[in-house]
Amino acid sequence: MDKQNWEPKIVAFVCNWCTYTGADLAGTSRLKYPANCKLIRVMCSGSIDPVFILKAFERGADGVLVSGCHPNDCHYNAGNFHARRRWDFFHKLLDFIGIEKGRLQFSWISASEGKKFADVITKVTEDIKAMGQFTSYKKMNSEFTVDFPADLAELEEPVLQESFDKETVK
Amino acid sequence: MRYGYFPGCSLTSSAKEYDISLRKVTDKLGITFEEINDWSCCGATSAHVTNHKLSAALAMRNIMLAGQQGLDNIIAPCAACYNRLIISQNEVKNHSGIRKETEDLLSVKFEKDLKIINILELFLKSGLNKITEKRKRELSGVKAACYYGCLLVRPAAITKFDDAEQPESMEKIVEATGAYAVDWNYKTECCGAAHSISRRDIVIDLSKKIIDDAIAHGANVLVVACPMCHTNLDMRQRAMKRKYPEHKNFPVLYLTELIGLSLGMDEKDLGIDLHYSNFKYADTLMNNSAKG
Amino acid sequence: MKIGVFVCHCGENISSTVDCLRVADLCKSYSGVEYSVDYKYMCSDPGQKLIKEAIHKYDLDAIVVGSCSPHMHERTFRNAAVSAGINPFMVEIANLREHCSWVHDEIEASTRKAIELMRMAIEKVKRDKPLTKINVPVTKRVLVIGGGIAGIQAALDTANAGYEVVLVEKEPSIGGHMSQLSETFPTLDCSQCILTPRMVEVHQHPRIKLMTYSEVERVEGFIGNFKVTIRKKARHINEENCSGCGLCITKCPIKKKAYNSFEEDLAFRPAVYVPFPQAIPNIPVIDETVCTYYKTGKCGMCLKVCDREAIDFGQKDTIHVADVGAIIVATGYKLYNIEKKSEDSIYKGYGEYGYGKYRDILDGLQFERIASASGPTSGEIKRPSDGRVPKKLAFIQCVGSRDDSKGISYCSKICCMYTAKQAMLYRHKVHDGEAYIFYMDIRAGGKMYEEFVRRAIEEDKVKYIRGRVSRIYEENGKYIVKGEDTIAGMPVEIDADMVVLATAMIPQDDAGSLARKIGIPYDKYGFFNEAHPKLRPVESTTAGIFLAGACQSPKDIPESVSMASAAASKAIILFANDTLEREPVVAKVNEDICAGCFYCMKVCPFGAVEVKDVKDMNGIVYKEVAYINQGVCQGCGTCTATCLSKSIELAGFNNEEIFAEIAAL
Amino acid sequence: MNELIKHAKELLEKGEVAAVIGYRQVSEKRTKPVIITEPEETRALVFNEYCLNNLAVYLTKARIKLLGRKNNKSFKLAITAKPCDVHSIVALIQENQIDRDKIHIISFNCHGVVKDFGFDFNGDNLSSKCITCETHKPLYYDKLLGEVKETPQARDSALERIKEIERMPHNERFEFFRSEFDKCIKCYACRAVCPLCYCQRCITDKTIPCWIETSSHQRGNFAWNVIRAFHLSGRCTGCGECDRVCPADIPLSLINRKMTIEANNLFSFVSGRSLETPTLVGSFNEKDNDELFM
Amino acid sequence: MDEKIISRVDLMKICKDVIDKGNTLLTPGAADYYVVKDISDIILDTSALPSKISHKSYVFPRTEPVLYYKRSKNDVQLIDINIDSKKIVILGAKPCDANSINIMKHLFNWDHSDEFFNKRANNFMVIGLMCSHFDEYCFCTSVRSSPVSEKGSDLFLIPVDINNYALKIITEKGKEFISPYSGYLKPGDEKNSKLITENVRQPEAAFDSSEVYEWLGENFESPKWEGVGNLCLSCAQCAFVCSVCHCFDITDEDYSYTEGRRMKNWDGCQFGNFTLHASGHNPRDIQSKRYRQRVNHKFRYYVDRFGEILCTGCGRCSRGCPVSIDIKEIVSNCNDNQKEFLK
Repeated sequence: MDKQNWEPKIVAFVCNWCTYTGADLAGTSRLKYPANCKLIRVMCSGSIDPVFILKAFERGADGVLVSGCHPNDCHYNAGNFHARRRWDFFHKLLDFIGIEKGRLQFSWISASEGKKFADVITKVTEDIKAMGQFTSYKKMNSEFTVDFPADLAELEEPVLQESFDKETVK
Repeated sequence: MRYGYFPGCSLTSSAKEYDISLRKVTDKLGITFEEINDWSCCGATSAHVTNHKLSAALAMRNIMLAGQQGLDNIIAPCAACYNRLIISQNEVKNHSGIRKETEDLLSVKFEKDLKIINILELFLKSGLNKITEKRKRELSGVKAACYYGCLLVRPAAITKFDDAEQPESMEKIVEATGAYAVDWNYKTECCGAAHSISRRDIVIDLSKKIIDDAIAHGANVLVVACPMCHTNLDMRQRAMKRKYPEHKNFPVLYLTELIGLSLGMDEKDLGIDLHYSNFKYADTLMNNSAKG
Repeated sequence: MKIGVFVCHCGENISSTVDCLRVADLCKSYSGVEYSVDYKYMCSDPGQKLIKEAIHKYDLDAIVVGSCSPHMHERTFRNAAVSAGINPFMVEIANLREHCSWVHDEIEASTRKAIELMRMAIEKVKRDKPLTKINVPVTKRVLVIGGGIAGIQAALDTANAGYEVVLVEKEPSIGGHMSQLSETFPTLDCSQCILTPRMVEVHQHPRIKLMTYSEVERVEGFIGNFKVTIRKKARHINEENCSGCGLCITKCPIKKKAYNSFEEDLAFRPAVYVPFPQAIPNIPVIDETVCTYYKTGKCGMCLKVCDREAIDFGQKDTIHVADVGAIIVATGYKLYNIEKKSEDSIYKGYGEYGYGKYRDILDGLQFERIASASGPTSGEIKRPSDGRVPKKLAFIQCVGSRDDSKGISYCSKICCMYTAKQAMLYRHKVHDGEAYIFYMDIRAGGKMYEEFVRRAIEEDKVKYIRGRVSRIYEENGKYIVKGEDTIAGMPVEIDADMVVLATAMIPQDDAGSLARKIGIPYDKYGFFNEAHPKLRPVESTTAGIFLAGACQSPKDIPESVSMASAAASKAIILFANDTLEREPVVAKVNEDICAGCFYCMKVCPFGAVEVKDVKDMNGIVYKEVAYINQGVCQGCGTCTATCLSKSIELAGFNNEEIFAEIAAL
Repeated sequence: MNELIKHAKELLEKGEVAAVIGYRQVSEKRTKPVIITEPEETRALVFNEYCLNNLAVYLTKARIKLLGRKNNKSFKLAITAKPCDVHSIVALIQENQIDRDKIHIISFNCHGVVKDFGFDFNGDNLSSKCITCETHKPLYYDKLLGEVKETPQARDSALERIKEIERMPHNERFEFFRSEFDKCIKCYACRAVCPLCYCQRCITDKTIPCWIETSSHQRGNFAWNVIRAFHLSGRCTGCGECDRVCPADIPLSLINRKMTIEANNLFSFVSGRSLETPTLVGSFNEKDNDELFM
Repeated sequence: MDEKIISRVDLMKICKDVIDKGNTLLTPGAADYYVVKDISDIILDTSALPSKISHKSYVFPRTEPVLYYKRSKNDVQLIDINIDSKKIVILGAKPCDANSINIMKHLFNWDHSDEFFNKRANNFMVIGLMCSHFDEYCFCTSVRSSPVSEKGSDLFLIPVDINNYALKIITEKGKEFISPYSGYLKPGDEKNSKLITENVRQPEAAFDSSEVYEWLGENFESPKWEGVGNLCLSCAQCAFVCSVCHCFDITDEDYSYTEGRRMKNWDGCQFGNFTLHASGHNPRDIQSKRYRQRVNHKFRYYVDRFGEILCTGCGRCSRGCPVSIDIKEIVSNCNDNQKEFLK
């Protein structure tokens, strides 16, 4: 897909109790934010494994957001503290091996921070848009991939064929 | 660990004996320090009530110099200097605005975090058992009232040293010299401080109360660690006597002088003869000890 | 697997920006989707009927509903699925309203996102496994730790609801601090008069097993199934034989070797004693540390005078085990002893107030004893030092409390009231006496509280001085209280005959070690933490353990009592069913591959991870693995992410499901 | 090394240990691990600058643990360990893999080892972990042998390399590591020699769902090396064995070293240095760095 | 056999031509066989040790897709793989390495002919180079080979002086390859090169492979395996650097939620889960059994089946082993009960 039509693909791993509920509040408050980010709900930010992030990149995500309850507000008391340590490390590691900080972002969003949720999603989306496609990772992904004949794709996704192109960078 | 030494103005003039005895005593105890090159006034009592910026800059200049000299600690024997240095350092550390202002003023960047220590901390951390080991003179008859004054351990939130209301560190040092520290009530009361010249009447009353309480609790000497306190308590005794004829001369010693005496040093060497009230300290105290 | 997809319009809430028809149509093309439909109101009765019918008609195994947030209607759709015969955990919700239609304007973009959200849910539901709720049996017995007013109330409420109670008190008698008080604010009724009947009720209650002079040693298990080990300390008195006649006490020759802790050390007690005359149970204790028999092997006066052969010098501590389903912790408080100073403790002490040095400087509880009719002075206000009636009395509030520089930042809450009460009692008893109160603020929130304080000021002429006291010292038999009157802006000095310090309420010394034993968190002071400061104030974060009274934070009597009743009702709610139903979202260890590093144990906030031995065919333990107690696990999944070998899975959110969601992005 | 042989022999003769895990010389500048169960065999034991292997890895192997169980009784295992290998042992004790009471640590005053077999022992050929080593005397041991000798001075080129990489822009860094990881043939020698890779089944072998692709294409190699580095973050004791054995010469210890530095910066923690300090993973501090989070 | 003389300069010209025609030219380096981009990089050193990793991956890649799939609602679409037919010329192959494709070929053409392998093998053009150096781990002479063995080479080079090589044309394929370049060739003298090869220092045979074969047959349960089993750490470095180890694993990888590929990856018999059954049973559950399998496979089973030893004696596995297990030491000591350390 050409650069101008490119829309970033962002995934957010969020905890059930704070950020997911905060996102619900953003909805009930009818706050608007870009539609690029999809949420994956887990019970606690402590249960998000760094491999999830790599998997998301492997599946073509341009950016990832991890979000949970504020420190001391964890539904399970301490899950987010353990998460924080884990991400401190992982983020340093990714930075060292050349993945920019903006690709993987973190936030604490409480159930009452609907506005903050909308702001964070907007910011993350803009950051990723500014950084552009995650070409370096997608290059790795596209090693050993092929294009399937178009006829089958058409048969499969009748409605999506135009706007839902696969993004493979060769 | 390299100690830096900030004598401050008093120790070069009115409280020369404090400086003399400190150097003698630390030398004997094997504590070494370097005087900060080109040190200047800390701002003392006047700067921070007239110009805040100036007070921070004056204190920080000395801290900065010490840092540049490669020192890790600064000993400030004068309680007021100690107080100014540690408060300014704390202000600069916690207020980026003041920090920037002061840095601009001195055209430097504050990087090194030096620890400011007072005289009590110095002996408590690095000299207590040395004093006991090297003790030469019997001081068991000395009943000392340890007087801290207002500044030595305050404000507690910044100094983070001892209990501001009921300090006990000086007592520990005094006991290490073999003297007895009495339990008394006026150890943190004010002596009148900077009113020394302008409101002599206040000073005399306040200081008199302190001495009286010490006497009432059986003390035969007052031990201080602040040039200003010493001035008020020692120099003003003559005026006290004019106002309260029953007043009797009462000995007031710097902590370092007491330590020096316990280490067997001569009164003259310690500069005790520079005190206003003529008092044969060593004789009196030794006599007492012999009796007691 | 046959999946049914249901896309809700939510009136126009979703359909205004999401092309629901297109979403439903497209979902039909995904493998596994048997049936896909959109409908105006999926959560309505006809909507639910549509789902149920589709499940029957197409023989669906799982459903995906595209609708509002799962926090809204997940339960609704799960129930619908259950009534149509599908496991409730085979239902996934795609949040098309809060996370999509309401927050995006553009129809194309939100439709596209809606399709992706649906796809993620479909991929997840394919990996979902049917889960069944976990049933945990419940032992309908409660353990109450602490026999103060909170513990007494909790025990009585639970017992009166028909459940058995084990009440453990470490002192020889129940009653706690309330039994020491003289009168209570704001009514000034006698504390013991209202407390004693309740103590007797506890003693006589058929369902309450009272264990005084006992301490909890260990707690194992989990909600509904705790196993508690209790150490019953040796009284050296045979409880069955003892009639409580008190002859041993009166004959004991050791009169002045031990301070009477009930009288706050203002009096002595014999080596054999009951703490106070109304003690429950009225059975004495022999104090080994002072009794001559234990020192020399002689005396034995009590043995001689007791005609019921109740004295048993050889008695040893006994260990008792109780199975309980819930625990109510009501260990109360103690007063901050400001005399002691310790460098590393958060309690730094107030040496400048001379407490412990001068006998006439008292803390609040000591004054209660002096004012109490049953106290050492029989209720007359006298100086402990010389027995003179003090003509000038200074009270100092906030000693220890609300003082950051000395460690405690919180307000002890009751001091304003009890100081006013004590000053009032003093004025009632010593008519020509003057009472001064140094205060910071007067916090008299409560029914009739402010009126009470006004009464002290206006009717009883108690003089309130706003300011802190810097030092108290003795001068000619008087106590000079140096302070500041911040309203007048002047230093003040009061030459009082007696000083009463309202020292802070702090947790019991062993609060921390008890918390660790029973597995509940506590704050930096040692007060036990509630599960939620607003919505779950009487529950601890550990399921099945409840809190009552001042062990959670400083409290007065009515608050302690209401909290105790609330804790009791929590236990009663728990006991309303024979088994406990728990969400099956719990973690499970794959024992074959667990390497036994026990990082999971370290991160588990609930202590749900246990060590399990794996044995070979010969019964020899060849490795240790983690085992997660399903009754304790709350399903956060922190262990799953911490586990390096990925040997733990969280049911309902297992890694396969999450990976499928990521893949469907 | 007579003392070592004498001590090991004594242990075996007295039946205090069931086996001694040690080194034997195979050629002038090469040693290899040996597991000795008979007292006479102890004569092969050596300790010198060529004892590169971190023998702590053997303590995690089930079959070695089994040596310690004879006739239903359990015996200690003796291990000769360099001071740095003791760090690994400490980490393993903390992670519940071995019991301090079940091992007898024979350690040495160490002045460094060579970077690989066949090199002369001098500053140029010093193993990079020895350049910054601060524990020439072991922190924990049951028997201490060997004389104290000076460690040759050498430049810390690994740190310079890290600094150099940190100066690169992100895309260059990514390309650098991608091409380094691309060399990986997934022989898992790094995993095999690592004492802390004791999992019975590695995350990469977990296939449902597939965590890390086992194919050694760019993506699979990248994921494997990143996740391995992450799993060792805060746990790696810096023995450098993975780096030494990698047949593709991937600079693995560079990443491990970097993460060790970060662990120290962020949490003032170095793995394997104390039995009392709680492990980094599995503990937290409410005051941990919070800057990362919006 | 035909022998010519070719100067180094002319040989380089041929190399340049190979590269210019878009074919791959491989030559051994210290770590690996690498693709030559610039002919000035070519060294052709007879005294170099075998590279750390063999050239195996060019004929049998460490990972390769065997098919692509796409799932639709009720169907799966497949796409087959086309192996590209680029010629691969391997210049200066060690005599031990040169023979590896010939040895592996048996396995890949036994019951099923593996077109991936065969296509690549057919595209291979091996130009061997005499070897003049060995170390403690080399043992080609013990496995029916030698530093001057021409087995497996299509062309074979023997340096006769500083600037010239004797070029032996071994196979038809070699002849075909060299014929366009006949202008560069001068007639050679077989006697001359023979003198050189006869004087090359060769490692002494460390064991007799037929004795080893016998011993392995009789000592399946020998306690000696336990010793080495205790030492071996279960990595697969030995198998992965080996030029003839050929085990592989098949795994499916999705790269989108509908599309994916079936990959063929190297696998190693020393991995614990190599033989792990779905049932949970593992026939080679302990390391000693796995190591026994490795030695038996190389020196007995393969001989039984194909008459060849599955080993070229290059010594890579021993040189790289993290715990310095030396297969030569083990095999040569197996028959000797006096040797106490089979470790």
